[in-house]
Order: sequence, then structure tokens, then C-alpha cells
Amino acid sequence: MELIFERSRQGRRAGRPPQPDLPVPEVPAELRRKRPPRLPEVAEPELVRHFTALADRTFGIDTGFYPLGSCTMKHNPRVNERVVALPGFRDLHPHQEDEGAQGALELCWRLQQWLTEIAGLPAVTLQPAAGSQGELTGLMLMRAYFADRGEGDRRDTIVTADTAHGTNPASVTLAGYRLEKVATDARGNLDLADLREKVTERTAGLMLTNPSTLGLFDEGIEEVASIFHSRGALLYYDGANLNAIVGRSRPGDMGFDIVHYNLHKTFSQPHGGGGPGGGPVAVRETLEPFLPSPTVVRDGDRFRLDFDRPRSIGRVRGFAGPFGVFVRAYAFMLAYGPALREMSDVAVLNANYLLARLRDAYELPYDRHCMHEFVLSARALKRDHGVSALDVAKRLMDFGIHPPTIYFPLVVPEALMIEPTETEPKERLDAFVDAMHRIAREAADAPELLREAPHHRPVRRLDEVGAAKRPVVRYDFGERPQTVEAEA
Amino acid sequence: MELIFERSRQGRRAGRPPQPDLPVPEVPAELRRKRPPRLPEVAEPELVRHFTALADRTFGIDTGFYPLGSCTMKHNPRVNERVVALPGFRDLHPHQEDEGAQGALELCWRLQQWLTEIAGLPAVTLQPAAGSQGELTGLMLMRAYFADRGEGDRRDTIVTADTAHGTNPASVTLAGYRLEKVATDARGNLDLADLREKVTERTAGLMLTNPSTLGLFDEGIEEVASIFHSRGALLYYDGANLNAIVGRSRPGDMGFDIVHYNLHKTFSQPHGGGGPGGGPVAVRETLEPFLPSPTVVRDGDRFRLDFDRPRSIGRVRGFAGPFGVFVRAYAFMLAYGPALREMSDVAVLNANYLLARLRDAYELPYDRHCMHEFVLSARALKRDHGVSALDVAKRLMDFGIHPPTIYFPLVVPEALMIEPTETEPKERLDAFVDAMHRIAREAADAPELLREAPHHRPVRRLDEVGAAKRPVVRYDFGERPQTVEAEA
Amino acid sequence: MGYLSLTDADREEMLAAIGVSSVDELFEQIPRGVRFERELEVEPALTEGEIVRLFEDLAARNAHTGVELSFLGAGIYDHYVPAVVDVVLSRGELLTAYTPYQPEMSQGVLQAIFEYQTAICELTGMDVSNASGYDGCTVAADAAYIARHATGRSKVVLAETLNPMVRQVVKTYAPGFGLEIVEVPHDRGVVDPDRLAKAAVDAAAVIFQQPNAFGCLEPAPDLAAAASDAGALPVAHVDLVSLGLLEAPGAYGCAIAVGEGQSAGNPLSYGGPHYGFLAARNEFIRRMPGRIVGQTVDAAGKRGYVLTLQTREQHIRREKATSNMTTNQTLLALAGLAHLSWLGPRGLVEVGETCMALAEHAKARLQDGGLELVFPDQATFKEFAIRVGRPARDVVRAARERGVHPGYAIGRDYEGMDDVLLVALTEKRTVADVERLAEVLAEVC
Amino acid sequence: MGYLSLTDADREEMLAAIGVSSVDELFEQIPRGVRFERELEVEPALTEGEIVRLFEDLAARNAHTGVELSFLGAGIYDHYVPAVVDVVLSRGELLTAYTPYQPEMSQGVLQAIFEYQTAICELTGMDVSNASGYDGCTVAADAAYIARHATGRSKVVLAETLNPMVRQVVKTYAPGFGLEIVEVPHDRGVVDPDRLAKAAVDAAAVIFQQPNAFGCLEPAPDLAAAASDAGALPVAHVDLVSLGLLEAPGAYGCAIAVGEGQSAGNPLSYGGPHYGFLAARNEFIRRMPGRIVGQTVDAAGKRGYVLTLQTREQHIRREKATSNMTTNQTLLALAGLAHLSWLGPRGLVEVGETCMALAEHAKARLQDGGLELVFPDQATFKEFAIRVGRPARDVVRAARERGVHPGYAIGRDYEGMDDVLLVALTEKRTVADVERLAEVLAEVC
Ligand SMILES: Cc1ncc(COP(=O)(O)O)c(C=O)c1O
Ligand SMILES: Cc1ncc(COP(=O)(O)O)c(C=O)c1O
Repeated sequence: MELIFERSRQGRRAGRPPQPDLPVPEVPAELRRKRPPRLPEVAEPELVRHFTALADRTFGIDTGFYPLGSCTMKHNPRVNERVVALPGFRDLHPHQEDEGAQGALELCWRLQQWLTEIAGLPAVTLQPAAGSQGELTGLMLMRAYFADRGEGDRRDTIVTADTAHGTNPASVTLAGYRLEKVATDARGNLDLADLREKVTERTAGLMLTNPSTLGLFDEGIEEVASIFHSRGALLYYDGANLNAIVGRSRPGDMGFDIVHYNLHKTFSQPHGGGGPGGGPVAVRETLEPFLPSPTVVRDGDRFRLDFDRPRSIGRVRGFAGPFGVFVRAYAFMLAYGPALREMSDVAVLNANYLLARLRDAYELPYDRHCMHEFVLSARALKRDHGVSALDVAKRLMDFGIHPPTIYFPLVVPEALMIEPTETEPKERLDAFVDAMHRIAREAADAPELLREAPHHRPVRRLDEVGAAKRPVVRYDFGERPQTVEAEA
Repeated sequence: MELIFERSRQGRRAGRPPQPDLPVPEVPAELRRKRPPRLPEVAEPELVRHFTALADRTFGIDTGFYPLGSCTMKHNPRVNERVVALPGFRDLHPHQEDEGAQGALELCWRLQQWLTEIAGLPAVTLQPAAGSQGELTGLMLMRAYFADRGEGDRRDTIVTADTAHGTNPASVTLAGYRLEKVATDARGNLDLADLREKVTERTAGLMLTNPSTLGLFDEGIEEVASIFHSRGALLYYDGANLNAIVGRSRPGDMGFDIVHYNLHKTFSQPHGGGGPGGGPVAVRETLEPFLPSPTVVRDGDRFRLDFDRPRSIGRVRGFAGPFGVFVRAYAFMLAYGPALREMSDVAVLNANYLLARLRDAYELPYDRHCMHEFVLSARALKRDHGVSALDVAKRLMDFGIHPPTIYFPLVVPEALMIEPTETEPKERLDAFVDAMHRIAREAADAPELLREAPHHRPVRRLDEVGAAKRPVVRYDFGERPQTVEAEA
Repeated sequence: MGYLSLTDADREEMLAAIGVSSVDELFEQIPRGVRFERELEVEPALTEGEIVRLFEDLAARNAHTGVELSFLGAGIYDHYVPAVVDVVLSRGELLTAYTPYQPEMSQGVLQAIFEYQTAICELTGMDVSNASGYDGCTVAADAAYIARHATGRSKVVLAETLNPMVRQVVKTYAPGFGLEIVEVPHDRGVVDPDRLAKAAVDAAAVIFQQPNAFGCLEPAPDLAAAASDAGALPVAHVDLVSLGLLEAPGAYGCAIAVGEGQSAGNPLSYGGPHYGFLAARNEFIRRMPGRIVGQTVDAAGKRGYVLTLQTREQHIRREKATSNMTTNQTLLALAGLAHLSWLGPRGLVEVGETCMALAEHAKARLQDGGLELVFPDQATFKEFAIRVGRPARDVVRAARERGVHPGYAIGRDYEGMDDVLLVALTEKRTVADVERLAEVLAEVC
Repeated sequence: MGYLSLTDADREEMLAAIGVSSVDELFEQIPRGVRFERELEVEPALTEGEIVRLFEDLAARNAHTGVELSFLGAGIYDHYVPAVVDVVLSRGELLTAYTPYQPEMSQGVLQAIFEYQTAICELTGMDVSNASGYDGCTVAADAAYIARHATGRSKVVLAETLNPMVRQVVKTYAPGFGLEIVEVPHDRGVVDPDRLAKAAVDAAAVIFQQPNAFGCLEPAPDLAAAASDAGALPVAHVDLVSLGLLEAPGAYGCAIAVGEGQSAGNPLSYGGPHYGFLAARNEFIRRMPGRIVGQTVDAAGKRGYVLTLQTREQHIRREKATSNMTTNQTLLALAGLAHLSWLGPRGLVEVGETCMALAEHAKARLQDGGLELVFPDQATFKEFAIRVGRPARDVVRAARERGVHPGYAIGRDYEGMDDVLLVALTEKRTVADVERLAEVLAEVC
């Protein structure tokens, strides 16, 4: 399909700004733009058709089943879009005085109450823009905490699991820490023996997802916590999998000192092709003084932004955070109320149902009940029929189903990471099971059907290697495409 | 695809109304419902997916070119949807006192000013819900007018053109009038000789579309008007084709005494799979007293509904009319301002361009420049290759183009009635021309390709005859489908 | 102009292809005498942002339900319209498609209408529903027209408790339809079946409303029976939202059920666009006005949907058509389908129960405040008539100054009711709202 | 619960298939000691209608631009967001899709991002753009990180006229990134190139803002040159809306261009979600943080789009990744694409001209009113700093009582500016609005 730039015709336009009857000042010559930007020139009718066509070539939760493991692709309630569009929220300037933003501040404060109760930790910052930034914020809090205790130089290491999501080690590096990896044992828990060796006086803390990216709750979590705490180290909880345990277990009770939430996962945000997100961070009292500035506080029946935080690590993002995300998350929570546990219960039930029905057709590396997601291996298909997890994923597309996350976590070869979420009805789960069984049979009977998949999408399988070799990352307006040399 | 009723599972639900802590009164037993209605039981996620899927199986202007003759399928500006949703309009109760609805009443009044200027007639009612109801209203106005003059019993006939849209004769019958048809001459104008004979002392008036449904402006319109006026009869203007002449010619100046507008055509409303619409009616001073009640009037800087209309025909619809339609129409007009003529100029230019490029491939029954639309005939394809206008229409679907109106007007055999509207870019017109030429060639080379079309839609050609023979007009919930006997 | 796409280059090419030198030339077919040569005298053009600002200003001068606690009803009700309705209305394909004359292009909207028809038939207990009429008034006139031709009789009986606006529209249509209209007065808020029986003699149809214009519950089955006994078609004018609790017209012998659909899926929007629904027993299927969607199969035997029984319609039957309707209110009806699907059978019952409970509570609370019910011995659904002891319009004015619209001053429509307010309670109102109403009425009555 | 679909029957079947008797059993893998056994102590559940009403009440307690004439800017601006943006945001597929890891399922969103990248490159004069960063603050930190590793140097120079919030975020990130931050003060509202040249010695990057935090136009080309001469990467923090009139950073030698995207396509929404943009010269393509979409072909040779250069990213590179970003701000960036496409090149120029014209007019008008510009000899774009003769916060308070928010009290961020207001004019303001501002300031200053 055409690019919007290819639909462009000189002289067309959609929008026209008002032009008041005033002289237009001159921009100083040396600062004035010489060559006009080649933005598309399109009238409104074709503009609307263009974005409509782009949407039609995009698969979303509204289109069908989207079991993308670790991403919690749950339904986005439509009332959330309605309330976030209220002028009082949508058209409120972030520099508005607190007296002029009491409703917004109260909403933030109420959301904080929910978050503290859910995590079992007393203090929250709403500022981080996503889980990854929450991680970075958490590590900065550790740094500040240990510096404050004079242990800053000594504690230079963060321990992560070998099952950890890529953001964990990446955050460790960006935060200026050394990385230490700990192995996973046969049941999918942290290997305690390995862990005991790796936690030393240099250890600042642990970063852990629990349930892990295998979808398994760490049965030794209490011991894990005591190992770190006994050595004066801290525990950081990566909240990406919180959807499994809300109302069933609390990170604070497990011994975690710092927690990030992925509001856009657990509490449903439109993922918008990659974002937005929200990554609030909750901490114990001892870490509260270091939280980013400003925080949202309540004085009697007034609410305000508190900038007077002398020991704060500072700001990690503009303003008080992605407010629109808070509006949706809070609306989502209110729809459940104290029964929010139902959300996790059904998420776990749906996942275990799929697990039970798929375990015979695919390999199950860790034979336990799972939590909200689980990981299968296509290793046998690879070995016996030369068909990979990627081929299975591409073939699923032909059944109108979005593939699960693949090749992650790394500890499982040919991994298929499946997270149905709580909002799927049984029929959708059954349709997925049928497709997966049929694909397993096809792998034996007609492997090329998988290797050449997808067959029924707007495009056939795309060449990702070629794309990276000679990157074309913007339209060339008919000139020679923009390229750079490939990596060695 | 499943019906929403087929997605239903007992015990599911999406919405939950508030349930105050109050006793629920008993409905008297003899009035209480016995068997609960089998509304669908679906949770929100599947509800959203269902309507999303229905939309994906629907072709709209946002999807592509939609040259459905006589329906003026122009782009729907998106700002109109934004302003109609303003709480001050959307949540305003129609029984609100005038003092509490000044903004809405002023909007109605301003719209009336535009309409009177465009039609060249002084008085307007906004009440009619669509063009067809405008027609009926117009005929009721004639009846009241002649009754008032004591000619009510004598004038029992309305004259229409043989090219008239079906609503015209239908309205004549519903209004209790006799129908008289006048022929079309070789140039596509009313046949004046025939007309002179048919206009008698029994004639109440004429109903005419100008430009006609052939897309041709009646070159004898002045003579036509004098024929009726000289016999004391009135002229009614069917405004469905107003898109051709705004700012170029005015029905009032042509001699018409009563005019309806199709706000949803000329002034762009979302057609919504069939409606809503708006069919305001404008009249000369002499007819003003008979307009439906209430009217919107201005007193100094206040606006009010005027119910004190002793000679009014009465009400034809609830309240002051389809207000939301007025909001969009007025927003549409303001986007053009006095340059609104541009709209008609481009509509006529687009139509004539298509005509010029298609006249060789298809028959052109009336060889003149057209106005905003034109009618071709597939008679030659039928005669030479046994391919009908219907086959051409179905084949167009395979090119992602909505077919034109077919088999109308009745005076043209195998008619293809094409109205591009002003909002189409030249590329879309050219793509249509290419498709039409290719189809003309296919008619000769591979006629079955047309007869079996469409080939690339969610369904193949549908059996409309069978549907009418044994009508199934609602879901049978698995029971034997509801049928009635076919007509003799 | 942002809605137009032709560039100057495009125009030149196109004029050349046509063989004219200017657009003016194309308009020369318009006789000189009737050409419009000056510029239109209308308001200046505005940019999109300016349009929004102007409309925000106009909208701000309307007292909507967000700024005024409202108990207005009388035919149009402030029910909660769920957000899923936004999904339907914001899908460009549904928004910008027209009547599905070409079914292969429009299976989605055709199926949606088929689903709507099914929901209306379920709620009303009828066999067939059309794809929508203009509003709750015009569908009553449609019903009278069906009855006139089905029975060959010309008298149509209207209950005085049928919404006044509905009666006015039927009367406006009557001369053209060749109808003679007779109205039956009410006794203590409802119609007396015996009185109705007498009026129904030789009548084509009897049209009554349940719940009626005073909010009272009519003895609907008895009224239907009285009509049938006289050989007149019983036509019930009903509220979709009430049909979870109240019996379906089809279940008590009505021939036709009509009504204003706004309660299901449409915002107030100052009276429209909304939709009227019309459903009937099978025997009237070929007399139905408007669009009807039917199920069929495609060339490959696959299920599909089409507009059907079009021989009824104006574009085929012309002067012999059952109606002249072309454009209808489909989009609004589909919003109704979305709302009803969101509620489901239980939700519909619950909405009814909440409305009824709040209305009973409000009756009691206002009576405690010393006001008198006009029809104390009638059961009601979500609306009731109450005497405020002084001209109701003054009470409305005074209450509005306090931010409350206490209801509809029904004296406008009925003799001797200048001191009566018609108070409506929907599930959007709360017990606290009723308190506020009571306080304000205490102050101003 | 309306978001959940399992019926009791479904649950039974599923539990049976799993081979457990209750959901509790599935949670037994959670050690007893860390199970949460009580109910959550949170607010009660609300129905959808109640949620809407609660949020309407909360929203009503915010002074938004619809109820207060606002001249606030300082990084977030009240530009007109066109209705076509609603189309993008209301398309369920775009709304509910996630990062396009599986390109064959996501060609639409991938193409849209590719188009966004192209627009950003065009506007900034750069070779490559990512798919968005969190906001205008974090992208500045990202730029510093790129520079640190590209140059091997650790010093980063920030102009004091760089938005204070942006500087704060860079400083927060600095310890982890191993950066030493140096700030260069301004002279009469802008940065002196010579001063900057000294500071830039041994620096990895110099980050300045155009137009700057006072609204003044920096001698950007000279600043970029000063940085380059010292071997530091010149990084410009720019406003997309200004780039129709102001030179593209790429055209005056910048290595990287970043900024807050909100001005293009996003409403104010109390600070977010918005998007940050980051574009760079080709040589830095493999150091870019976040997603990048590239063009490729499918098995049949057809053009298509994929996420590319993923070896930069955390899910492949892990601790060696160029960034830890996963979720980004794509939806907001696509809104930006829609807005920019709606404007087109001419519209972008016109928006800039209107903002500039109104700002100049406001400057003159307020000076007539006796107020003094803080930096009278600097050119500005849409924002300017003016002395109000008393504490600006008091002026704001007093003006707000009159329904006008006169601007940002910048004393919060800069020494000796307690009596200074930063006044922003967008194309949504009018000459009449400026009059009103002048009147109110005359009353309260
Ligand atoms: C386990 C895990 N940790 C961290 C993240 C990062 O969170 P975000 O995408 O909100 O930055 C993700 C999300 O992909 C995740 O799955
Ligand atoms: C020529 C003509 N007249 C009348 C009508 C009826 O107008 P409406 O559809 O608004 O009732 C139409 C619309 O189809 C038409 O094309």
C-alpha cells in the first residue's frame, strides 16, 4: 500500500490554521528555514482513508486472540477512553496551579492508595513512564540508599535471574551497576545454592520477576529474600507479571523493598502499537525519602505536588507522570473494586487450561501448574521435522491468531511463551488449542506449510535480516534509499 | 460470521446498571413479563470484537470510492463528529426551557439563514427527518394552501417526471393525491408539449428534481414554472440533487414555491448504513403560515420555539427536528463560508471528467454536459455479450470500488448512475475509469468473470430472490426459521 | 479547502479531457435567467479550530444534564449510554456506509440490522421488525397506515394517554392517509377498556401507550382485547427499556408494536437524531414500511444477508409503495443494538428495577414533602405526575435557578394540569439526587 | 464483571480439564507465608455509569483551557489538535495492538511508524529517527548516553536555557550513565557561543534548546559550531511546530535532534502521555535507543516493514543494549504523524507564523500596558518572558480569579525571576484573547 508521502500532491492540504490580521514578524535570516520539510500534502478525505487502511492492516486485541507472553494483552475497556477524553483531564495544563488541578491530583492520590495496598508497600511515585524506566528508577533508589549509608562504592553489583527479561540486565548497565546472573533450578525456581554464592558484600540487590518469565511462582522466595536482607542488600520486584497475583500475594509481603507496576499491562491501557505505558514504583518507608520529585501528597482535604524533597534522586520524567494512563488505570480498578482478585484468578485459570490442553502436543519444560502464563518448547518439532518455533508462530497467523512470544525466556529452547489473560472467553482458548494441535500435525505431515507461512496475511514472510543489513529507515522521496553498512 | 446471538452464553454480561439500596416494587402480575427476552449475553471484550468485525465487513466512504448515484456519498468531515459530541449538544434534553437552550436554538436559527439564502426562499422548517418526509410535508403544505383558498377539493393531482425518484410518486399517494406523469424529451428536459396537456385546473402542483435524476439541468425550467403558476398551481423542488448547483442557481429563482433539502447529502452527514438524515423545507411567504409547528424564531437577541401557529399543518416529527444533523450541517457550511459554491463546482467538474472518459466505453443516452452526476447505459454490453448493469456493478466490487446506482432512472435501460461527489481526488476517479474500461473489455473477452462476480468479497453473489420468497427476517435461536408464503 | 483534493494541475487536465476551458462553461446549461451570479451572503468561513471554539461557545449556552440535575422525560429519557456504543459510532465503515443496496459490499451492516430486527422482535414479541423509522411519532402514523389498508377501515382510535406529540403527528398525516382520528379520554390516568371498546367499533386500529404519557401502567392486555374484539388492530406504543419487566405487546395480542428507540442507545441530543422502531405480526410483513433485512445464501451456499421484500418499497413499487421512506435511522438503531447487547436480559431487567425503585422512592419522598400525586392509585414505571400547588412552569423556572430541572410541565398538553409536573427517574439518578429534588421543590413550591 | 467472559459452566469444564477442584489449588504454589488471605482494602466497585459520573466530578474540579483562558506553555503547548487525530486514536486495531514483533500481523502500524520516522527526519534534517521516546526530558538523557559512548567522553554540557525539567532528568540519569554535567549560564536570555566553546572542551555533547526556555531564539548555528569545534556532539532540543519557520538542526550541523512531541498531535492531559522524539545522523544509527522500523521485502518481493537493527535492543543485547526501553509512546507519536500530515508543509509554516504574530502582538500590547520584557533585544517564537512588577505567583493567583491564566511563573526555575511570567501564544489564541490578557494584567499588576 502507498505511503502517505506517496499520496501527496503538491498544493493539497487538509488543515488550515487561523491567520489573524496581524503583521507576520521576520525570523532572523541566519535562523530561518531554507528548504521546506516535505510533509505530506493530502486533503482530509484521503488522510482519513489512509489511516483507516493502516488500521485494517493491523491486528489488535479488538481483532482477535493475542496471547503475546509477558505483555498481558487484555481487553481495553472502552469506558476508559471515554473518561480520559473529559475536557477537565484532556485539556488540563501540567503547569496549572495545584488549586486549579485538585481533581487530577486527587485522582493520582487515590490511585496511589490502590497501588500501595496491592503491593503491600507504603510509598509510591507515579512518575516513571514505563516498566523499564521503573526499573532504572528502582536501581537509582538503591544507589541513593546505599550512598546514604556510606556503602555506595562497595555495593556495585545487581543479581538477576537467567530467566530475566532483557530490560533487567539492560537497566543494570544503564544504572552503572555490575551484573551477576543466577541459575534456575529444575523446578523453575532460583537455584538457592548458586544464589548463596553470588550474593556477597558487593551485592546491592536482586531484580526478580515473580512469577518468573516461565510463569512460575518462586517457591523459595522467602529464603531468597532472607539471603539478600541478611547481607544488607535490597530486593527489586519487576511487576510485569503482577497480573498473576493481585489479591493473592503481595511483593511487599514476599520481602521486596522496591516494586514497579506496569499500569499498561496489569491495569489495561491501549498498547497503541508499542505504548504508552506507566511504571509507578512503590517502596518501603526507608526508601521513601529518595523517591523522585515531585510526589502527590494530601493535606487534609487538599492535594498538592510536593517538590520539597531534599534527598530525592531527582526527576526521571516531566511533570507528575503520564496522567492519562493513571485515569485509565484507576477507572479499570474501580470496575472491579475489592474483587480485583477475580482478574488474577481468571488469568491463572485461563493459562492453566491452555497448558493442560497443549502439554501433550508440545514439550513442557517445567511440569508444574503455571500462573498467568506458561512456556512450551517446540524443540521436538525442530528435531523431528525441522520446524521451528518461528514457523509455528507464522502459521498461527493463518488462523487469525496473533502468535505468542517466541524464543524467550532464553533458558527454554524454541520457546513459545503463552499468556491468554483473563478477558478471553473459553471459545477463543479452544480455537487456539485446535489451531496449535493442527499445526503440530502439519509439522509432521506438511512441514513446508509452516516454513512458508503465513499464507493469508497482506504480506508473506518478511526478510528481517535484509532489513538490518541495509537499513532503510525513512522514505527516500524517490531518491536512492538511505542505507548504512552492515555490522561486522 | 457468527451472529451476536450465536456468541451468547448464558450467564455472561457486559453492562451492569447501578442498584440502589431501595425496595424493588412489584409490577402488577397481569402486566409483568413472563418470558425474558433472549437478548445476547456477551461480555465487553467479545462485544467490541463483534462490532469491529461487522465494521470490517462493511464498505464505507472511509474505505474507498463510493459513486452511488443520487446519494451524494461525500466525505464526512471528522470535526463534525467532534462538535456534535459536545455535552452541551449531546446531553441537552429537548424539553429544556428555551432559556436553557439558547445555544441550540441559535444554531438552528443560523442554519435557517444559510438555507434560505441557498434556496432563495424566505421561510424554513427544520422538522422533517429526511428528504422523503420533506416531500410529504411539502405536499401537505400544498393541501393546506389550497384548502385555505377553497380549491382543496378541486386540486387533487400532482405532476411528476417519468425520471422521478420512487419517493416522489410514493409521497404523492401517501399525501392523498392523484399522480400524473410527464415525459422526458430527447435532451433530457421535461417534454413541454406533454406537460401543457397534463397541467389542468385539477393540478395542485409539480414535484421535480432539478438537475434531474439524469444529472441534467432542465433547460426549460422557466417555461415549466410559468405553465404551473399561470394555472394557479405550485412547484415543489426535490432537493436531493442540490449538490450540483449551490451558489450557481436557486430553486426559488427558478420558480419553485417549496423546496426540501437533504442535509445528509448536500451538507454531509454520516450515512450510517441508511441514516440518519435531515429534510428541512423552505417555502415562499404565502406558504409560511402553514409550516409545521414549532418553528425556531428570533426576538432581538433571544431565540425561541414558536408554537403559536394557528394555520400550521401541525407536527410531522417530534421536537424541532434531528438536531444532531443540524450541528453537523452547520459545521460543514462554516468550513466553506461564502465559497460554498466551490463544492458544487468541483462536484460538477468531477462528474463531467468521468463522463468524458467513460462515454466511449459505455452508452451515453443524453449527449450533454452533466451536472453533479450522469447516467450511462450498459445496454450494448447486454445486447452484445449478455452482460447486465448488475454484472458490471458486481465486478466493480473486485476492484475495491462501490458500484454506482443501477437500473435507475427507469427511462434508461441497464442504467449506471454515477455520482463521484466533490471530495474525490483525481487518482480515485482515474482508478474508477480504468476499472470500468477493463470491465468493458472483460465483458467481451470473459463475460462469465462478470456474471460470477464478485470474486474477492467476504461472500459471493447473494440470492435476493430466494430471500424474498421465504423471508427469514430474524434469528430463529436454533428453532425452525420464521417464514411466510411468497407473493403470488 | 481541506475537504477538496483537486490541485490546479488536476483541474487543468480534467477541463482538457472534458474539452471545456472553464468550469463556468459546464454551468451554461443553466438558463441565464435562473443563474445565481453574486456570492452567497452567508457567514465567513472558519478554520477547523475556530469552528470548534464557536460550537463550544454555543454548546456552553445550553443547560445540559451535566450542569443541571434533570428529571425531564416525557418521551425522551436520560438513560446511561454505554461506551461500547462509541465503538459502533466511531467505526468509519459503519459511519460512512449508506443503505446496503449492494449486499456483497455491506455484509457487516446488513448483519447488524438483522441482529437489531431480532432484538426488537424479542423485546416486543413480534415476528418482524423494520430497520428503523424516523422517530417514535412517525412510526405511529406508519402503524395507522398499515391498519388502514389491512382492515379497509379509516377510523383510528388514539388513547388520550398516548404521548401528545405522537398524537399530533398522526393527526398531521391523517388527511393524506384518509384517516379519521378519534381520541379516547382517560379515567384517573388510564384508559377504561369499556370506553375503548365502544370507540373501537369500525376502527382500523387502536393505539395506546405502555407506560402511558402520565407514566401510569395501562391495563394493556384489556385494551388490546377490547380493540381486537371490535376488529381493530391493537397497536402498543412501548419503551424498550421497560420490556425487561413489562409484558411484550405480542404476548397480549397486539398486532403491531411501535415506539421511540432513544431510551436504548441514543443520547438526548435535543430531540434527535433518534430512531423509531416498528414491529408487527407476520401477516403484516408485506405491508411494513421501510427497509427489512433478510437472511439468504450466496452462490457458494454460504449464509448472507440482503435487503428483502423490496417490492414493498418506493424505488420498486413507486406510487403503490407501502411508504415513501428511503433514508432511515439505521446508525441510531445500531447504537440501540449495541446498548441492548451490552445490557443483556439481566441488565435490562435491572435497569427497569432501578428506574422503578427510584421512581417509587421519589413519589414517597415528594409526598412526604406535602406534594400530591395526580393519580395515586395507578402503578407507574419510571415517571409520574405530581401536583406542585402552583403553576408548574414557575416551579420549573425557580428550581432551575437552583440547578435542578424538576420535570416536564405537562399543563402544556393537558387541560387542568397547569400545576402538574411529570417527573422522570432513570438509573443515572441516585437517592441523593432525589433528596436534592425534594429539597428544591420544598423551597420553590 | 463485564470484562470477564467465563460462565460457571466454563469454569467447571476448565477446572476438570486441568484436574483441579478449585482455582485456589492453582495458587498453592505460592508459599503459605506469602499468601494474601484477606480482601483488598480498596474503594468499592462502581458500575460503568457511576465511574463516568465520578470522573466527571473529578474532571470538573480542574481548571482546563475550556474554562480558563490560558497562556501557559513552558514546554507543553495548547495547540489545536485536529479531529483526524481522533480517527487514528479511535481505530481499535491501532489502539489495541502492541509492539509489532510479528510484522506480518502489523504492517499497518509498522508503516505508520516508518512514516512518522520520515516526518521527524524531514523536520529535523536528520537521517534516522526512532519510533519515539518517553518524553522531551528522557530523550535528552538518551542523547547524552549516545554521545558518551560515541565520543568516549563523559562530560555533558547543558545550556542553562535548556528547559529546567529536561536538565533535571539528565542530572538524575547522570550518575548511572557515568556523566559529569556542566551548565552554561545565559547572557541576556541566550547562550554566548564563546562561553559555550570553553565549556565544550573535552565534552561528549552540548545540549541546547531552540527556541529556548525563555522563548528566545538562540544563535543555534553558532552554538552547534562551537560544540563541533570542541569535538563535542551538538544536540538541539527543538519544537516540531517551530520547524516550518526555524532552520532544521541537521542543516546547521547538529549530530542529534531531540524534543517534546506534544505540540504535534497530543492534548495537554496534565503532562502525559506524550512522546519524545529522537533523530540523529546516520553514523549514530546503531547507537539509537528504542524501536526503529525499516523497509524490507516479503518472500514474494513485495515491499513491507519490520522492526530493525534489533541487535541494539535489550531483548537481544541485554546488558550490552543501547537502552532498556521496551514500551514506548508509539500511539502518541502516530497522533503526531496525523497532525503533521493534516498541516502539511504550508500549514506548518502558517501555524508558526500565527504563533509568532500573536506573540509579537502580545509583547507590544503588554509593553503598552507598562510591563517590561525581560530580554527586549532577543527575537522570540511563540513565548516570551515579561516582568510583572510583583511576585508572578501572586499575579497568577489574582488573574486566575478573573478567569485568565496569564502564564508560567518562571521564578520557580531561575534566580531573580520571581516577578517574571513566561507567556505562551498558540494559534488557538486570538487578538481578543490578548486584549483580555492585557486588561486582566492591567488590573492585577
Ligand atoms: C518481564 C518484563 N519486565 C520488564 C518489562 C518492561 O516493561 P515496559 O515494557 O513497561 O518498559 C517487560 C515488558 O515487556 C517485561 O515483560
Ligand atoms: C432524487 C431523490 N429524491 C428523494 C430522495 C429521498 O430522500 P431521503 O433519502 O432523504 O428520504 C432521494 C434519496 O434517496 C433521492 O435520490
